[in-house]
Amino acid sequence: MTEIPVWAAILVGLFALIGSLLTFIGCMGLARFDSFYQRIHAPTLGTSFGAIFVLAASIIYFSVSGQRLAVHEVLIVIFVSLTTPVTLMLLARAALYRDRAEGNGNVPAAALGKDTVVKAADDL
Amino acid sequence: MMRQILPYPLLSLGMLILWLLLQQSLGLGQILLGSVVALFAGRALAALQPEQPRIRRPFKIIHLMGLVAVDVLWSNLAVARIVLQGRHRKQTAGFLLLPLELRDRSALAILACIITATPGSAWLEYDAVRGTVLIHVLDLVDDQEWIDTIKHRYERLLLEIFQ
Amino acid sequence: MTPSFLLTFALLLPFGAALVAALLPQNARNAEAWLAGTVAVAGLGIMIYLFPHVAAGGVVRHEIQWIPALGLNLILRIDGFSWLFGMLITGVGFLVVLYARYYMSPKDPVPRFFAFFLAFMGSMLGLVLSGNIIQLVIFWELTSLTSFLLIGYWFHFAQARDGARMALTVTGLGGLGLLIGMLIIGQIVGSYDLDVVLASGDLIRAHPLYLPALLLVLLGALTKSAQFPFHFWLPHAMAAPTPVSAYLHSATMVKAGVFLLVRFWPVMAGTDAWFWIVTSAGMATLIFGAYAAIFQTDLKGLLAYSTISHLGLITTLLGMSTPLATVAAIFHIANHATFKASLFMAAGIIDHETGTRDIRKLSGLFRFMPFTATLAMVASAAMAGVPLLNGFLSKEMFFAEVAERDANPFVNLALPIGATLASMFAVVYSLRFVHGVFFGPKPEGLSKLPHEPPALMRRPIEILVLLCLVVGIIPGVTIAPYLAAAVVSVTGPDTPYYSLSVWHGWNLALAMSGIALVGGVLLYWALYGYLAKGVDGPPLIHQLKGQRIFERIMLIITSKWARRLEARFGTRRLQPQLFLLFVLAVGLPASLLLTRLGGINLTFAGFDPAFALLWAVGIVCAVAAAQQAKFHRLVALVLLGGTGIVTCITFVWFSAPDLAITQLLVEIVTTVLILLGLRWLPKRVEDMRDEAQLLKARLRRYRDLVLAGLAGVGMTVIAYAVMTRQIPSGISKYFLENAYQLGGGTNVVNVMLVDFRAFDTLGEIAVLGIVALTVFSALRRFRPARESIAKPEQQRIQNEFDDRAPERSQGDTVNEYLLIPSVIMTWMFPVIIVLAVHLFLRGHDQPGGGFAAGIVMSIGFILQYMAGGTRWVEDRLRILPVRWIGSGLLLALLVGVAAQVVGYPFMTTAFQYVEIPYIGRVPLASALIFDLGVFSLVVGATVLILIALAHQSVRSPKAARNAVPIKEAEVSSDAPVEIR
Amino acid sequence: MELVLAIGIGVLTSCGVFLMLRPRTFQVIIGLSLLSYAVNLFIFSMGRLMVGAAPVTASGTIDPTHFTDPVPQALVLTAIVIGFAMTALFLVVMLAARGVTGTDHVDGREQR
Amino acid sequence: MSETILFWTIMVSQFLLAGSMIAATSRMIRGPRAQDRILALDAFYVAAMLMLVLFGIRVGTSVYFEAALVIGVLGFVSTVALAKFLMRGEVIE
Amino acid sequence: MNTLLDHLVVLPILLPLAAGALMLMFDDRQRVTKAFINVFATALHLVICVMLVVQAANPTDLLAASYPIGNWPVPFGIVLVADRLSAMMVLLASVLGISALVYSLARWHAAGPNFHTLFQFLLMGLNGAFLTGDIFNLFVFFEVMLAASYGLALHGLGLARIKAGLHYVAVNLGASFLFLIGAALIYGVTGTLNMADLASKVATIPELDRGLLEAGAAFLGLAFLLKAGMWPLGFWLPTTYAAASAPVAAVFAIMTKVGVYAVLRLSTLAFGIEAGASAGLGQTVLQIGGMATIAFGAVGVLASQTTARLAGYCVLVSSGTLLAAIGMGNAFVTGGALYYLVISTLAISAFFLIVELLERIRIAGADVLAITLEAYGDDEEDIENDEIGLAIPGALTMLGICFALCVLLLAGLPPLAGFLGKFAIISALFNPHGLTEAAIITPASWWLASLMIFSGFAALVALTRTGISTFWATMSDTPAPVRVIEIAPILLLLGLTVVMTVLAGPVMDYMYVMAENLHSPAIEIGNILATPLVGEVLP
Ligand code: NA
Ligand code: NA
Repeated sequence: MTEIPVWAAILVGLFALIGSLLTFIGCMGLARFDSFYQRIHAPTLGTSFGAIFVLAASIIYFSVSGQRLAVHEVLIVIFVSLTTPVTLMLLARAALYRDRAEGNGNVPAAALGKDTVVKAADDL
Repeated sequence: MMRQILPYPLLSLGMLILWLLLQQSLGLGQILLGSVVALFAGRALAALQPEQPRIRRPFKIIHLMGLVAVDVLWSNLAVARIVLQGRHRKQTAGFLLLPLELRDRSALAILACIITATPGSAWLEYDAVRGTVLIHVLDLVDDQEWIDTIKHRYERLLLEIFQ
Repeated sequence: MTPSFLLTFALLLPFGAALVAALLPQNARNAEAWLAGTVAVAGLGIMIYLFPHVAAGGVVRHEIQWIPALGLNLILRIDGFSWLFGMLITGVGFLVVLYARYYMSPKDPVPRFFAFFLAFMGSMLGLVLSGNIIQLVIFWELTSLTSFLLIGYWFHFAQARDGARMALTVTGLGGLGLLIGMLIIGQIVGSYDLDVVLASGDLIRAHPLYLPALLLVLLGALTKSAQFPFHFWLPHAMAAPTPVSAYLHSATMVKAGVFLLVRFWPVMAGTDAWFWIVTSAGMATLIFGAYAAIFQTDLKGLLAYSTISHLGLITTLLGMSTPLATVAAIFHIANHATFKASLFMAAGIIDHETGTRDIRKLSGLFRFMPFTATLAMVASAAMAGVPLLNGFLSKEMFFAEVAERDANPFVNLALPIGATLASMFAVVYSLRFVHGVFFGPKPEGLSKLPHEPPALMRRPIEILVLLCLVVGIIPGVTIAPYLAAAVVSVTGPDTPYYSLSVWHGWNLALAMSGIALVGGVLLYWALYGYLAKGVDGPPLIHQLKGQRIFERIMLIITSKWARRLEARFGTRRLQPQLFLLFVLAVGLPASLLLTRLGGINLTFAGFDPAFALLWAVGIVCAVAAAQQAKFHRLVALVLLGGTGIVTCITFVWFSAPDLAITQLLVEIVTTVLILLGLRWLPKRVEDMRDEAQLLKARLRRYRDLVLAGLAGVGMTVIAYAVMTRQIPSGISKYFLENAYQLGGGTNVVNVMLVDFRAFDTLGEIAVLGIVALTVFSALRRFRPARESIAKPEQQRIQNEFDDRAPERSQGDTVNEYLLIPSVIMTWMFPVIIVLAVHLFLRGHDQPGGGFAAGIVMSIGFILQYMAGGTRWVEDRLRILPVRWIGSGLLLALLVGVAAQVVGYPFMTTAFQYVEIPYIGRVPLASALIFDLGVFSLVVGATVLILIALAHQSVRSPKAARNAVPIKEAEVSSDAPVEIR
Repeated sequence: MELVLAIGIGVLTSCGVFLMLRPRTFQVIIGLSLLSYAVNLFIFSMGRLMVGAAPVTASGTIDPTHFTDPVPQALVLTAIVIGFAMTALFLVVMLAARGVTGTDHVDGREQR
Repeated sequence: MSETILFWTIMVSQFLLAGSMIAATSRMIRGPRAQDRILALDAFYVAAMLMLVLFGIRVGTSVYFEAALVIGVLGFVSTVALAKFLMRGEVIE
Repeated sequence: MNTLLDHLVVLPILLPLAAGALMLMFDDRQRVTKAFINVFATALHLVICVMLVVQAANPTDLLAASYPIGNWPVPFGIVLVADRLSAMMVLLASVLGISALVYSLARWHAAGPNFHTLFQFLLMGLNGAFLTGDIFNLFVFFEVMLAASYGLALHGLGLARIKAGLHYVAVNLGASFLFLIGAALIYGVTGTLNMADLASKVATIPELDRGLLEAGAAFLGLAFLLKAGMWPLGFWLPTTYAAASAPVAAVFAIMTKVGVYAVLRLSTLAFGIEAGASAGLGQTVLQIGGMATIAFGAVGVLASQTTARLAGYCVLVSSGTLLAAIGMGNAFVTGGALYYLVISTLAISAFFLIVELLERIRIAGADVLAITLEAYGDDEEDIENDEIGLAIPGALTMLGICFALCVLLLAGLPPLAGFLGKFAIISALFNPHGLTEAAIITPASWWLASLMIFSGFAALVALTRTGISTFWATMSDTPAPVRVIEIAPILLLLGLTVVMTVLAGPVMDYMYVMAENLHSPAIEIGNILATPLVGEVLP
């Protein structure tokens, strides 16, 4: 490990801690929330500022230790914020379909009528 | 001719930037190589014939990004608080049906990303016929506030950018 | 014309002629007979020519190099005894050929007959002329095989098939025993050379392995000579055409057994074991055969049992171990051959002329065929031991030998009585043969009117009967010198005096002869009534059907037991097989390690709680996946992903970035892959088993758990032990030190993959390509389970929903579902391409490389398939995965071959730093081209595998509709993209 | 660290072996995957564990003791690829068997 | 000094991320529905990615960056496939 | 290295790879082109292998011609070694290859896509496994061979093949894991992957690590023994081989020999007399396992209801005999075993080809498609009707003769080479120091000799049963639809056994020198480790 100035170390450590903590809280939410639609919000902590802080820590560390700007971490931020929504959207819509199909009353009905009842894919 | 070589100039530029970031270098060689790769990547995308987004005001994008960044940061803190409150908290989560004027698929995609990437709100289902979207909100105290935020802060900007 | 050349010629001639005979046309009866007859006569001539060389104990020997390293050279060796056999084989052979010319019907395929016959003759000659005991076994088995073919000649009769098989089984088994016996003798003596063996009698008899060797040799001899209790195959061999019987069961095949006994008499006889086994087997056979012969209703059956009995006589004589008994045995071998051959031929003529061999149907034939009858009567008399015929002489010698006083009182009494009794029986069956067939009233119900056969067909019998007479009357002039030569070669120069004269004065032997003759006549008279009733088979031992017992035993052992053993010690189920594999995989290493593992020092240096926590997660995921895999496939798959990520982090933790990247990418592709497959796995069926079965299943599960636990403990111990031991000074330093200098890259792992050990990589990509092709082939005619043919439930419901709603059309749901995500997924396509190029180009110096890039690229394609569906993508992109595979392999290969072209070994790489304007120093390594090949192959193979699976969804409705396999053409017309 | 990894390898092996002995083809394929993780980690561990010593050298002469052993890594890479190929193959054979036999039992028929 | 700061903060951070993974795993196992498990896997991926980034800082090298990047760019593919399987019963139509 | 001869060692791997890859560039509908390429490549391959054997037999040369792939020094790079044994195995593979290929052209090559490519890759895998001198590279080539064999075993599909294929794949995947574990463990203890280097290190390994090294060898051994079909690891074999299409099964005849080869190679090289405390490792396992395999194989031969399965069990008998013989650890026995190996492989291969024709006789007149339909359930076989070659007259006689020869060879009856092989082994068992030296016959030798005789007898009984019911009990008037290109390969294989019978002397000498070299490997180890490189590494 290359020696870096203390200010930088503090900054890196702090950012890393905040980022990890946010991610941790997000995952806590994932574990603690009662319904799927609530849980779906939890991981976004990690994918948004959880990731941003950790990656910022990385940028600072490598920029300071390598004496040149290391910003490729930005890519991760960009792509994570671009791709995570895709997963969540697809997943949420699938959950919606399944809940409707099974007649779980807690979800708004589809625009037109109700889907027929089907067995869940959990049984696969 | 130009369209054939460079079907998506903005995208290709983005790919060049991506390349340079990946190489962590601004050397001329890398720029040349990156341009070749970016051109190729653009052609590859062109083969898939996606809908062409028409971006009228690209610089508004930066505005939008700043807006989103701030919102996301606050949302992070809000959701973190909710998580930490645990079960003592009153259940406030709920669904929200949102009518949209936006029709451009790319614009809708960006809006979906913004809403979903923001902790506390999630894009669930888009009804293309009616132009409505179902959103789930973790802390749904006031429906209208959410509708306003989304419509005024994001949709308006996106409409400006794309249409 | 040296004797050794003639010997070789005599042996090769029949085999060569057999080949020629096989190639002659179907109806060439005369040509075949001429050929075979000429061969036999030539052989006979050679034998006669050679007599002076063997007359006074001389031996002619010719050695041909074959396998000197094994002590197995071809040695042709003839002495007086084998000369005698040579004469019998060729002489009787000639007569049988002559006979067969008339016997065989024009409808019979004669080429096969004469080819087998000649081959048999050659084998028999080879047997008696063998000067190497292994060679002897070779010809021994050849006689079994060729006789099998001869006995089964009329294979459309079930009897012929069964008889042939039984003969082969019994004699073949004996032959295998003989082989081991000979090997033991060879081991004792230190050579397989017969002359060496014959000179080592004392060594052999004194050796601890004498008894096993003896037993095995006797097994061979007794089975071949149809001695009790192996006698049963012989009567059933009578299903053969009569010439075959006449040849095999008089002069040759069955005589091979006694030939062997005589051949090894000098080295193995004389011990108690020999005496008891051989004599008792012989005596039992003698009496039993004679007794059984009386009650046969089939002429050939009678002769067969008579043959068994006479062989028993010879065996008994040999068992007695005295030189004089051996003389008698040799003499009887020759005598029996003459009269028995003639009798078989006579029986054949009777069969030929009347259409039956059944004594009960035959009678009074004398008036139709007086010549033949007379000949048969003389031969029968010889068989019965009537004076002035050759049979009498050797039988007298036999009686004289058994009458010798022995120390053992039982032997003293049993031998003479047994011999006389058997002789009496012989008189009875001979009488029955003569009286029953030739005398009495005219036969009734015959299919044709009997008459004398063609003169030439009778000629062989005439010659043989003449021999019986002249030998019987003037033995001293006719047989004596030849017998003497034979005897000397067996019993040695010190053979005691023996007399061949007809009259030896009044002695015990003569008395026994007298008793036998008179008693025989009386007994026949007494039995006449019973015999007239025509009951087939001997009374008292009627139930003892050797054949049936044999078939039964064979069925039980070779079929019932075999199947039971196969089921007991084998399995066709997968689980036990894997269980055994893992048992051994745990047990064998454990047996080597348990006591010798050495110290295990527990160390907690560098312990990291985060890492431990990480592995807690990994372990929980793995266990949960294992637990869920049965009923919750999707859950298991998700949990598997968790374990995969932990593995990936572990790689990073311990300095393996390349592994982490590859693991991660493969993980993604595998998930998609299994999901693609999951669509074709219908829901699990309910468990229909009852309590007991469930309990059994549970016990099996516990058993498997224990084994799995042990396997885990074993792996833990071994891995831990190695990880905490000193690093051996191995090859790794070289790679680290030279990767840059010699391989032109700083990423040592990548340099290893594309350079130091590129050969492994070449094989590895070949595997991937092969598997892709296999998957494609297997899926081209894929037949989904019935329940999965229809679209998945979700799609049906969603389509139904779309159909019901007035303003929607089918597919709207999925389109809406993917509307937004597919935009982003499509836009990721160029990003992924850039990432792939990035990983590819940096591979040599930094983590990445062709493989990782290839997988990234294929994930890019798959993502598009997921976003837009098969048709959407294939309307836009033209992917030819098989070509990608082919070009990848060819590219990788070309890099290797290029080195060869410039004189270096395959896969020698070259690299150079090139100064490119504006860009700088760039390393150009041929290994990069190799890596490009890897990239191309990986893209092709991965895409082919995944797309071939994905295509099943497009195909299946059609498959369900037509229920025909999808042919190539359909696949390509189906899909604009050509998946090959 | 070694102990943690060794136990991890052991547990993965146990799960893999247990699943491979199960009657359902899907269990077997998950077992194959778990076992393949275990084996890959095992091969990897044969080079001993070093943190922060990736075998990516500088371009000059180097001290080999500062880098972890690259050989097992090369072997694992090959093993991963082959493992992936074999998973794909087994999957397809499993599907084909499911199709023609009508059951997902490894023996092609339900055991009684 | 800075080394100590970094050592402890990174260590704690990694510990937190491992804790995140545990939380995600618990959801993966508890479910109750397939969508919950897939969601948890997605969160698991993100925590793993951040873990790799922190590891890069910890050992002071960016050779592990690409591994994190691969998760960032491609990690969503397997969860997308899972989600689509849930919705449509097959991954590629 | 400027002539083709210098690269002879690597050509048996390159040629099939090149041919296989080249064929991928053609459409699957261009089957004739592919067949042409395949035949040409396989024939060329045969020539190369003959040259390799000649080169290896040349006593003035080094014992082993080693070839440093990539011009990297041994033991760091991968080295190929062509000594007498590997050259012989490669030749054997190519003989089997050409005959199976010609046979397949009559109909089987059209039963599914990519037959020709997979066929070449199988050859590549086999040759690589025989030629490589590196443990991990051996694994890779095992996998190449197996991957191709999976594809070929499934070739033609149908219920029986798919069911058997599932087991075959699953069991062999298990074995592959063991192979990896073993190879890795050996590397972890010795730090090398090169077999010769390993052999030179075994004796000096620290005592503390010896258990681990031997455990590694045990893992490897299990993987090999499973391929060889040793009881109780070989239950998959008869089923798989019986289900496979005839030409495929005919080539598979040598796959078990790869396992035997690997066992022989590693046990003599690394655990021979020079292995110090580890000398003779695993011999007891080989002896007991081999004998159990013979016994089980013989029982299976008797119990088999179909001829194809019977043939599969013959493979087990052959494997068991070889393993037990190798387990004796005696050069004389090994020499005999090597002769037996060649003969039994040729015979079994020919037999697999005959089996299908026998089936055709049984239901002569009925179309072969109907047969396969019946045997493999409701599956349609899309074998196209483009049969090549002429149906021959007298086919039944020809088949009968071929079958009889096979019976002799498989039962080990005189006068053919099957007998000589067994005789050579048993004679060596009885006379471990040579025929003229007195010795005590060990119980193991007794057992093995008896089992060999017993198995021969079992084969005789079972095969006569089959032969009689096929050729004698069924009388069909319609001539069997057998083609020249189906009979010719059988005649080639059997003809070779006849040649080996007649020339048994020199052939046996070749084997004994081979066995001698195997059992005293010091020179060969030295030669491999001193493999010369070409100049300096390319600039
Ligand atoms: Na959100
Ligand atoms: Na509608």
